[in-house]
Amino acid sequence: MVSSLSMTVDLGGIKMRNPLNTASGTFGNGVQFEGFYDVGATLGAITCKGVAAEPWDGNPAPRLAELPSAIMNSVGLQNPGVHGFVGRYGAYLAGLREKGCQVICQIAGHSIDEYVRATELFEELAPFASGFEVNISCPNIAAGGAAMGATPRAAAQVMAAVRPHTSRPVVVKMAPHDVAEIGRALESEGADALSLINTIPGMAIDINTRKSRLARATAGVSGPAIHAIAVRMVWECAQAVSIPLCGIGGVASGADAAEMILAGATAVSIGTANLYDPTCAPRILAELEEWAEDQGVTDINELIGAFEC
Amino acid sequence: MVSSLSMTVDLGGIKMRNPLNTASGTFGNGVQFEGFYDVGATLGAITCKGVAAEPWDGNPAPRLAELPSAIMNSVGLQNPGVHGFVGRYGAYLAGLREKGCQVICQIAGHSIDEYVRATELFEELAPFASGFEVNISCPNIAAGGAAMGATPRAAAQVMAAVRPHTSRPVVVKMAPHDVAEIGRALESEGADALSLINTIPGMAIDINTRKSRLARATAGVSGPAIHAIAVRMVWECAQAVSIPLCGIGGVASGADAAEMILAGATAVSIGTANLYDPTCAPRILAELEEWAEDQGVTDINELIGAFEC
Amino acid sequence: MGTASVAEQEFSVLLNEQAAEGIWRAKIATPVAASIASGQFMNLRVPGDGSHILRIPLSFKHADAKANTIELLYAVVGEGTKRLSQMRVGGVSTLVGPCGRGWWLPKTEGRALLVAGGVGLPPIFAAAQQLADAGIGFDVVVGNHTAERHLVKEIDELRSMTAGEVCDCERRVVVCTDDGTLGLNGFTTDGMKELIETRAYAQVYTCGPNVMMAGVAKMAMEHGVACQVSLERMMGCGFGACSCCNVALAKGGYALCCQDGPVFDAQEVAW
Amino acid sequence: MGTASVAEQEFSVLLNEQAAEGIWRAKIATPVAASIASGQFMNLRVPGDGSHILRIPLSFKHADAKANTIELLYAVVGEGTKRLSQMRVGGVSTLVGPCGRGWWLPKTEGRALLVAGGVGLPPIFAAAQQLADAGIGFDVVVGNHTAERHLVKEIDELRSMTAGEVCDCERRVVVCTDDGTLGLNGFTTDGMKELIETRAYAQVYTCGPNVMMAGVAKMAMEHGVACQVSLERMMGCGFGACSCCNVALAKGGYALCCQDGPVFDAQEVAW
Repeated sequence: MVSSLSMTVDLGGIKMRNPLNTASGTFGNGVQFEGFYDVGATLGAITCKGVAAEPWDGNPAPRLAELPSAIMNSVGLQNPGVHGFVGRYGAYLAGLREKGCQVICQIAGHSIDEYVRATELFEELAPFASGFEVNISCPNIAAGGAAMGATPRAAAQVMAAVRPHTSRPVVVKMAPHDVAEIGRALESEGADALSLINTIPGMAIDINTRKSRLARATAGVSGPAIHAIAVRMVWECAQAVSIPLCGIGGVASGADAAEMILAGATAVSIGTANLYDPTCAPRILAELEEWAEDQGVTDINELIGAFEC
Repeated sequence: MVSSLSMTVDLGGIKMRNPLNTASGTFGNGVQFEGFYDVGATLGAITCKGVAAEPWDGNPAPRLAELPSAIMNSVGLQNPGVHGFVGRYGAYLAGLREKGCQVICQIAGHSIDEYVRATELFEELAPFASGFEVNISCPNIAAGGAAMGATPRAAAQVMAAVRPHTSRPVVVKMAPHDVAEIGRALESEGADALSLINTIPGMAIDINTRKSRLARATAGVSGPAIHAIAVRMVWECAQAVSIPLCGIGGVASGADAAEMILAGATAVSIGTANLYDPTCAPRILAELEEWAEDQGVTDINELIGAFEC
Repeated sequence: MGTASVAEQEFSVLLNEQAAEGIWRAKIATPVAASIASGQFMNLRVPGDGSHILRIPLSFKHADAKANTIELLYAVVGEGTKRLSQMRVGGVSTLVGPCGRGWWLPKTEGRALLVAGGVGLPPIFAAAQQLADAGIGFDVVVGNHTAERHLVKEIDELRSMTAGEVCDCERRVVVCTDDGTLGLNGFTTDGMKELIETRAYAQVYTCGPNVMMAGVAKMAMEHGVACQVSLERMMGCGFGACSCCNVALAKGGYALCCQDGPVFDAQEVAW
Repeated sequence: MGTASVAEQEFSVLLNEQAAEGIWRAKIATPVAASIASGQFMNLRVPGDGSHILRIPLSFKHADAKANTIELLYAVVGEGTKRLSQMRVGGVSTLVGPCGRGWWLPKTEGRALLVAGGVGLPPIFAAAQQLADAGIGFDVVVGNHTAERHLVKEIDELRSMTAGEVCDCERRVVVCTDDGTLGLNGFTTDGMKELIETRAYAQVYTCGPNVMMAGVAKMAMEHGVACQVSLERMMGCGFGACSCCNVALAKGGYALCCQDGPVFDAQEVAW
């Protein structure tokens, strides 16, 4: 019966064969999952790891701690820079496009100038990119990152600066706070879509050493533990903006993805679950299709924002 | 060796024999735990369920859902009003004071006038109250609640209005956002201490009915899942204010409590763990004392904010 | 405060086996057996999965105060009861109890009518024992979707239960199934109807799905018979600490299922 | 991408028993046995506790490609390895593998020196097998805090391991303990010192606590001997997706333990 169901969605101009996307930083750049399933034939889109104009080393070790039903990371956008990224992964990612899987390249920066520079380089070097995700919410870098998305004004400035430099769809990755207000500001500056939420800053202290269990004082919490919080923020944001949303946060099952869609998400990214359950995406997609059919719709779009309050 | 260790702390004028407190709404009014341990002889303080000037029915059922390493509730401050509260629990709570356990009465309201009215009634009818906790962060009531604590200005208005009506210590229960900014505003209006965090708003959707799994669209997430987030907010708030803090959020062990203290909490409240592990408080206290001794201090106060960044 | 005596007790599994389709029968050893009353419940911690933090509230079929054992019947419906069904004989954990307010004996002279739907049987079985011990006659209606769900052992025990009972007239135990695969083809209210219209009762006791209890309570009131209902709610604590298990009252406002119930006078409840 | 071949495979437990103080010996049946190379690792999902979402990365002692079995040795240190130690024979779950880059054979002619500390023994054992199969002679230093931690069975196997080896000179297996309760009273570096000063080696292989490997690498370099180290990191995925298991490099920047390692040339690592 799947044949009678349309799963295609439009994430601000990025036409996806189904709503499944991947959260940046939890999926490598796709190739790491080819041994688990055919990425290009399965997903609606992948969002690559954040890349800056120049290479970044990322943060010192340790970068990871386990928490109840969650993990906490402080990778800090380790990346080879746009040139290095395109050189290593460009051919593979172009192949994903040919298979019908959209490729969203994530743009990182420490300053507005760096965001703009990275955008310019991607425009020049990444013809395979279906669109871009501007990460203004990484909690793990000193300058830029979350600071750039902390207020509606700061977020709008980044979006306004990046917008003129690409005609491809621009998604903005939002921090887990004030999503209605910041979402409206980003929409008004021309964002084509919003993705939320990024990890929630947390702290884990080694009570014997009195120091952080990670190299940095704070790090980003992700996983099933934050799913309900993420669904609520997607719902709040959906009430505030008219551009499509990509729901992210602790999605580990078709039911989790369905909650995001009902709350107002057009697309849904699988994040932390990719790490501990790397074959989950095909299963989640099948569960999502089964749910949509049980709901008696012929088009998944009928279920976006269909939560009954 | 416990004899050589001083565990007494001062939460803004509330002198506690040890840092352990209870999170409002997770401990009834103490008497429900007398079958588990001697409350008055064990805890530093208890914080009673939120009470308004007049009785509140609270929210319809269902009020509870289980989440990964967490629960979500939308009780909505069901309470018998100050008169009913004092009549039912006054004698018991006065007995706790005699045993050396401080009693913090929580003040709820839908408006500034209601907060003031409840404060006046408590002043008049509750001589057993060691101090008050003003709840400006309940996510589960339509008017008042979180709305009253959503911005520094709104929070400050409530504090400014309540302050003249009592000379007893006033603690303010904060919502899980902008804790530095709002904390500073509350301190400037005369708050004696701050308690954080209240539950984090979340959503759980029944994907078959498309409706919330609870009677309200959103509800408050609590439990181990939010502990690391709470520790981070306590640390952020501690950097911003000079008044003492009571750390709340997913504390289920002595190590969890120790993290709160290292992050800057003077007192620590046990919340959701009281519900599923009702005998946990004496164990947590013993673990906390053991940790303090392992750290080689003679006074628990030496460890408050001792996190090394 | 009736709840002030709720304590945490150890329990160990003596028996844990399937009793019917989706229904398990267990026997545990625990000190709470000495103090728990008919219609009260326990809140069990099932070890294993730290991601599920809540305990599992369970009513019981029979408590043996001398042997310190309690017989349980439970439906494997969610993750928690599934884990409980996997506990091995000898497995130990803790429970909180005795919780709540149980059944009370009829306030007037006369016979009792017990109506159990699905896994509402355990507390009804406890009520039957309580009545038998008090020498009060009773009839029983037991309903299920289909024959495979019926607890044949318990139904036989209900038929033969005699302890102390003064048999004023022959006991009737009516079994019904929604699909007619066993006994009367119909709902428990159908079985109840012919009994309440042909025999005089001083009290109705019922436990089962909410919609069924609403129908039973309505019929009891129409016949002017007092009715006690044992309600089920998801619970955060089981002893009145969190106010999560609210029950809407006819007079307005809410009671707490774990503290004011689980047994209520049907007239108090807003159906 | 070497990691592109990492797959998820089923495994079933054939053996799972204590081997020494805090150390367990297990044997699992899994298809990955046919493709995993010496020094690579697997990331095991241990079922039971949903609150612990990460898998458990484990190196291995021996893989039998024909029988599709893998022998493991692991220390019960945290909650995950404790749950693993409780898996019963016949228990099934999944693993991700083969992960990372394993040992390579010496690039120059000559003998190898293997230095294992504590639970660093499994990958060292796999290296010994690899060398023996290649006909390369080797000596071994095995160190532990105390005698109770020593894996007597494996040490005997290291002494007798001969498969294909051309015995150019008698193999020496030096056992040491920090407390002197068995063999040489000292650290593995003490045992290594007398060997490396009396015999010529083309390659040192080491696995153990980070501080020990740093000492072994330093001593190897001082003697101009190439050194491979098998590093351990907490891992989010095990196949290069999350970049959480970073290893600081001597040239600056980071490599990923799960993808670029776990085996590194000691000179590449910033000690």
